[in-house]
Amino acid sequence: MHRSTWRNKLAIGGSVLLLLLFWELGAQALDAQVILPTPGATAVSFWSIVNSKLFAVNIRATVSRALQSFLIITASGMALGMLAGYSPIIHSILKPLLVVFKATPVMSVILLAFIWFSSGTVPLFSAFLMGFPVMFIQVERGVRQISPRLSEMTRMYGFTRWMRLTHLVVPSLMPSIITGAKSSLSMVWKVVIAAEVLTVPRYGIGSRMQLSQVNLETASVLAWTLIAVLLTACGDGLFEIVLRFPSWFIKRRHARLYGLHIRSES
Amino acid sequence: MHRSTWRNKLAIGGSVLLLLLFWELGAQALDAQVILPTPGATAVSFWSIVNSKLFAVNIRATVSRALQSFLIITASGMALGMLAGYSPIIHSILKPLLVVFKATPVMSVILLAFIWFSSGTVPLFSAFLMGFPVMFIQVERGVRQISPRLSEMTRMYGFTRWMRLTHLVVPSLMPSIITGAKSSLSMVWKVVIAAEVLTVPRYGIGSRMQLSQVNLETASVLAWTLIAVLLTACGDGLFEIVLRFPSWFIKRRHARLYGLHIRSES
Amino acid sequence: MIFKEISKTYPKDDNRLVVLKDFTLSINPGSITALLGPSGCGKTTLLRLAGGLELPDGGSIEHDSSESGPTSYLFQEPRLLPWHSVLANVELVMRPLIGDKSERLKRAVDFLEIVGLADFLRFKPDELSGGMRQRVAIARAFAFPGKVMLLDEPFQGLDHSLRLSLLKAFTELWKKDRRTVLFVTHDVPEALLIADEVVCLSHRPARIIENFSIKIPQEERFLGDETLIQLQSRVYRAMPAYT
Amino acid sequence: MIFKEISKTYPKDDNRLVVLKDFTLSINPGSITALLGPSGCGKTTLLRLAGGLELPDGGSIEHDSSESGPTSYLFQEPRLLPWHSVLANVELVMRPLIGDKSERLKRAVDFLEIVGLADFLRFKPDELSGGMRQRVAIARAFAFPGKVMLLDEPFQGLDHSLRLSLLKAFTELWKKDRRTVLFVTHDVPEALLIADEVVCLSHRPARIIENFSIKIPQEERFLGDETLIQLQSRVYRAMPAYT
Amino acid sequence: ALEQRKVMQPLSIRMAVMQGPSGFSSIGLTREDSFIAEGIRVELNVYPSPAEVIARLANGEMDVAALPTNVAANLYNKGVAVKLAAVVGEGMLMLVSTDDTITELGHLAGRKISIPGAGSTPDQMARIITALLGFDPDNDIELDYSIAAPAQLAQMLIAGKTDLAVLPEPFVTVAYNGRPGLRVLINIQDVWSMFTGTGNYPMTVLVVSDAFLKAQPEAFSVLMASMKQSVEWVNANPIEAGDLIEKAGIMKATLAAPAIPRSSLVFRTARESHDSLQDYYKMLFGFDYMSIGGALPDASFYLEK
Ligand SMILES: Nc1ncnc2c1ncn2[C@@H]1O[C@H](COP(=O)(O)OP(=O)(O)OP(=O)(O)O)[C@@H](O)[C@H]1O
Ligand SMILES: Nc1ncnc2c1ncn2[C@@H]1O[C@H](COP(=O)(O)OP(=O)(O)OP(=O)(O)O)[C@@H](O)[C@H]1O
Ligand SMILES: [Mg+2]
Ligand SMILES: [Mg+2]
Repeated sequence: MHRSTWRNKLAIGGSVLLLLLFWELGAQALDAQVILPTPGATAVSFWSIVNSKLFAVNIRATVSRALQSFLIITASGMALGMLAGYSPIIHSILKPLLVVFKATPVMSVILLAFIWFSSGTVPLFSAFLMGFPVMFIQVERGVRQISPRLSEMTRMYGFTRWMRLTHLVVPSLMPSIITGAKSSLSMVWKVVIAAEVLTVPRYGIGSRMQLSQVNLETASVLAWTLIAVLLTACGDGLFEIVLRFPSWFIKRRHARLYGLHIRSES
Repeated sequence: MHRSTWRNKLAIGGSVLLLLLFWELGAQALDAQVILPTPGATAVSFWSIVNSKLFAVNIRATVSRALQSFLIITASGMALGMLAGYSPIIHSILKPLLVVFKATPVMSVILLAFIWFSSGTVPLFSAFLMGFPVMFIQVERGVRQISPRLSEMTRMYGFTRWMRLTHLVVPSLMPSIITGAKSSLSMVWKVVIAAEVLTVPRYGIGSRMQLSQVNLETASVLAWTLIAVLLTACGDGLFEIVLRFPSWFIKRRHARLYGLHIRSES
Repeated sequence: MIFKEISKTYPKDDNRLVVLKDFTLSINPGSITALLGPSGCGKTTLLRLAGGLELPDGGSIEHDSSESGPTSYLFQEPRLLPWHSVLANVELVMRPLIGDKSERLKRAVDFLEIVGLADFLRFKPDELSGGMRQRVAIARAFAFPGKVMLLDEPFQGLDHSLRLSLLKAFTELWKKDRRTVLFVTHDVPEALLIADEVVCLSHRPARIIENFSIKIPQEERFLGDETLIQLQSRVYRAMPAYT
Repeated sequence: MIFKEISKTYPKDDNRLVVLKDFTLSINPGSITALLGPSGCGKTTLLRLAGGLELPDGGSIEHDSSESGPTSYLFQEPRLLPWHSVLANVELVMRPLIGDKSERLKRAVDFLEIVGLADFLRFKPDELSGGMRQRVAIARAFAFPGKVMLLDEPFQGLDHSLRLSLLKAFTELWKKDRRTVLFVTHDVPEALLIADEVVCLSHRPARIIENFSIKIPQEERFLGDETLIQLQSRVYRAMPAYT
Repeated sequence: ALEQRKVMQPLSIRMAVMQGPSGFSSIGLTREDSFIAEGIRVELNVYPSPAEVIARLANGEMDVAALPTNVAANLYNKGVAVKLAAVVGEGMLMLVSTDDTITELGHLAGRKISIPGAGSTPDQMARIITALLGFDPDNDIELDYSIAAPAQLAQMLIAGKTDLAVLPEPFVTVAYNGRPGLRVLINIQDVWSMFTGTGNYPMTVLVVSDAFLKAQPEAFSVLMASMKQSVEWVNANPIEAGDLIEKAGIMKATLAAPAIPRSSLVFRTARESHDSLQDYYKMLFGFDYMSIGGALPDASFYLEK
């Protein structure tokens, strides 16, 4: 599990370099700055964007949209997924809803979305439409896979509903939830930006992309793409750190709960 | 596990009716056919679409795109996910690629996609961009969760690579693969249709939607949406049937392999 | 606890597996009963039925009034929560019944000391040896204040001296409240040392072959005892041979 | 097989757990060695080291030329593939070594008959009782033509007569090829019935307390034998008490 | 009392335009801090697509909007209470090519022509014109809609990845600046005039919701007057207009300003352009009646002023 040894870091670096190399070669082969600018031109554009005064505002707008939809997806997916995993009836009730969710392109509801939400919330809405099924399916499967032996044990020992939830269900679901969260996070970024491109709210990475595009500034489009990629990478990193937090938290709690008692005992 | 009892069927039916009711009420409250036509108007439109002579061609185009990207996603996600799950180095090499995949909006690469692929393949391409990370993350997690005890056992008993794959890895991954496939299938439909809306290939559900949309025929847009929903439901059903197939197949094979021998033995 | 004409069949595709058929056994409330029987005869199934984890296909199980309430069940496998420490695993099951946390902790630590795991309170189940996991499960079942105890091969995988000392600890604990205990074992001396009643079961479908009552109080028994040696050979003779 | 000054420590956060320290033991090729020892002393760790599943922190393990090749390992838990039938579980492990399918199947069925599971060939592990699962694992380990056999509490969870008959079957099988066998058990009579050498281990970190050689050929031993009874009491006395 | 209210809270006319050249005409309204008269202000909203404009118009969130001519009729036919007030933009579509080998019309047969946006005015005009020129638009030539944004299409032309396209101004100018080899094969307006015998066709119209018309008739008159001035001002001052266009988020000044003279910005009231509108609608009705909502709009659609 030594994932961050120097060999792995080298591999990551090498792979990034390789990507850049491909880009450079591709740009040179295409030889059309309007379509695919070189990494160098993009870097220049990147730098001027980062230094522009509305940079932070745009980033904040997109990040807050992505974060909000991610939280909504995670919370609703977990809650409904657990319910559906446990109760076949709820599963049946939610099934048609899920099919509708799976298949309804934002396009079809975009007129409604425009009316019901402001253009800043349409990205949120479409991210939800896209990400919810992933989280839901994940959690529902997770619930079905909870060890029947352990759940028999908790039943036998008369665990309350709350204890079952906190000591059996949630720990068992953790891997599923994490995978679901990772997958839906991977989507949310892209969908939010795509919807911003579509609806062009006042601030947002997608809005900037759309405007750069209209103005034929391909280097700027790519620079914003790069920014999105970096944001995603940061998001992933942060996510990993947050994931490490609970175990640290549990350890602390454990120490508080049991640590002292034991010492005073013996 | 009696998921198809009459109570569940009732629940499904009730939930569908409820959805329709909400739709009807919403349409009446809005009172604007351009924005949200009533279910009745949509049904009329649905009927005329189904009876039009190019209906089958459009459906076939979208279904074949969805199916192709689904297959590509499943195959590549499984292969790369397994590799990354086993080898930290490959994980590290693929990591930057995955981040790029996660964050690059189709918007940024659509010109390139158009140059490299024909307009009919852009939907395929965007579905891949969207669905691959989901499958990949899923399978990679699945590999990490393979029981270390069982894998120790296979090592001890000198299983060949191929045996390990077929008798330990694939069966262990089955739930992950199924969840991944379900999630990515849920996405593929939507992304393919969305990309069709964007690029308007000659045939396709999304192309029809786009044309209906520009002509302000919202009833027709919703009718096509309904068709997409029904297709998705059919797809899900088919998927469930396909899932049942392997166990049936294994049973047959088992009977062939062991059944006769045993009888001739005893 | 009275098993009345219990029958249980596992449906396995075409060929049905009859595990119990008209099985009748009455167990005195407040006594220890040992179930002996060949592997796969239906002992675990009997315990599961007694614990309400499974419903009989026919017949009924009657409980004495002293036996109503929670049940301590020692499963054939340890069934520990892998994400909790040894201490938390034992403490957790007492939560619904004992409100005071410090009392629960004290009780958990006491029982873990009895099974010799005082140094391993913070370990996770995966960091223990097989026998140690079994001991955690024992501590959990013993610490849980159930009215009935159902123990499925409680001392499997433990060494001789540990087994003896746990048997001793168990009888001492039992004397305090004299709960109804039904336990499965493959070790005849073990059964003879603590059971009031030893029930020998046949091959599947399980029938009672013979029923030995032992009147000597548990604390006076020791394996060299003449009566026990005689009983032991009777039990061995009664036990169904491997076919 | 020779264990030479083996040491093994499990790092557990701050407090390190020394399981083996300068452990030395030499095992005659082609003999049966029984390991007896208290729960958690490091017996499974020893087997895992012998099987190459774990590497020692210090020291080395030397194998005789007759011992090079595949190893049959009976894990402390059954470790069956849950998606395969009993028959497939046993047949599968022989694939790398026995090319002919019908031979593999015949061998698998034979060994499953020995452990009394001829009627359960098509069952999945989850549909078996605990003892039956253990028997499938036994059949798998015995059917696998390994040069060395490492058995971790092979007969746990089985009833008395089944145990005796499996011990008999085992000695008969063993006499055919006389592989090196190292097995862990908590049952002293069992050790005495089949082992050429009985090794008593201390509490963790495991040291050898005493080493008993038994010269009587396996087929002539029975538990009433005077020598064995004497040996038995010596072993019991040598075994570390529960503290 | 009325005077007081005007001072305290100016009347805000909510107006929607789309990104791109259809928004050029209205930009003059934003000159003086968006005040077009004492106490009357225009709140100009720029949306990326007609869909959003339509949604807001149908929902009553907008009072006035600049829309493609066919969309206006379509909306009216779908029961949205709007009236066509004026034509603010005429045709400015070109069939352009980077392929020097195309020297006569016959060479177009079997070629792929890129169209920005299926069902858009460029699409309709391309179909009408190619049909007028004697092609079957479904079989003789291939119309490709993969690139919906005219800007992207200009990029593709500049990069030489596509060689035939129907483009509106200002993107023709943009593409020409990026690739001087670009030639205008067909000026679609000319072909239209040639075949129909009328002048240029109306491409962008101003629609007003009935509700607003009823509630604020005076304010609307002011708006119409200001609009007329706005178009004149934009045509006269492309550089200043370009800056305002960039500020409003419609397009970059460097792209918009040079193209303004060629963008056919006009202001003609509904009455003035009644005939050309009817000709245009008749033509569309004949080719694709769904694009105007399935029927020719009746007389009450045109605002009589
Ligand atoms: N993965 C691990 N992490 C930490 N400690 C471990 C781990 N595996 C084993 N141990 C410790 O090593 C010691 C010896 O374990 P081992 O499994 O060898 O015991 P054993 O002799 O086989 O006991 P038993 O008879 O109970 O199976 C135990 O104290 C155990 O806690
Ligand atoms: N879920 C199941 N599906 C099918 N058969 C089952 C199932 N559970 C148990 N059985 C069968 O029931 C029989 C009795 O099982 P049980 O677990 O009661 O045996 P046992 O007496 O506890 O044996 P052991 O001593 O080996 O644990 C076995 O033959 C087993 O195959
Ligand atoms: Mg059992
Ligand atoms: Mg062990």
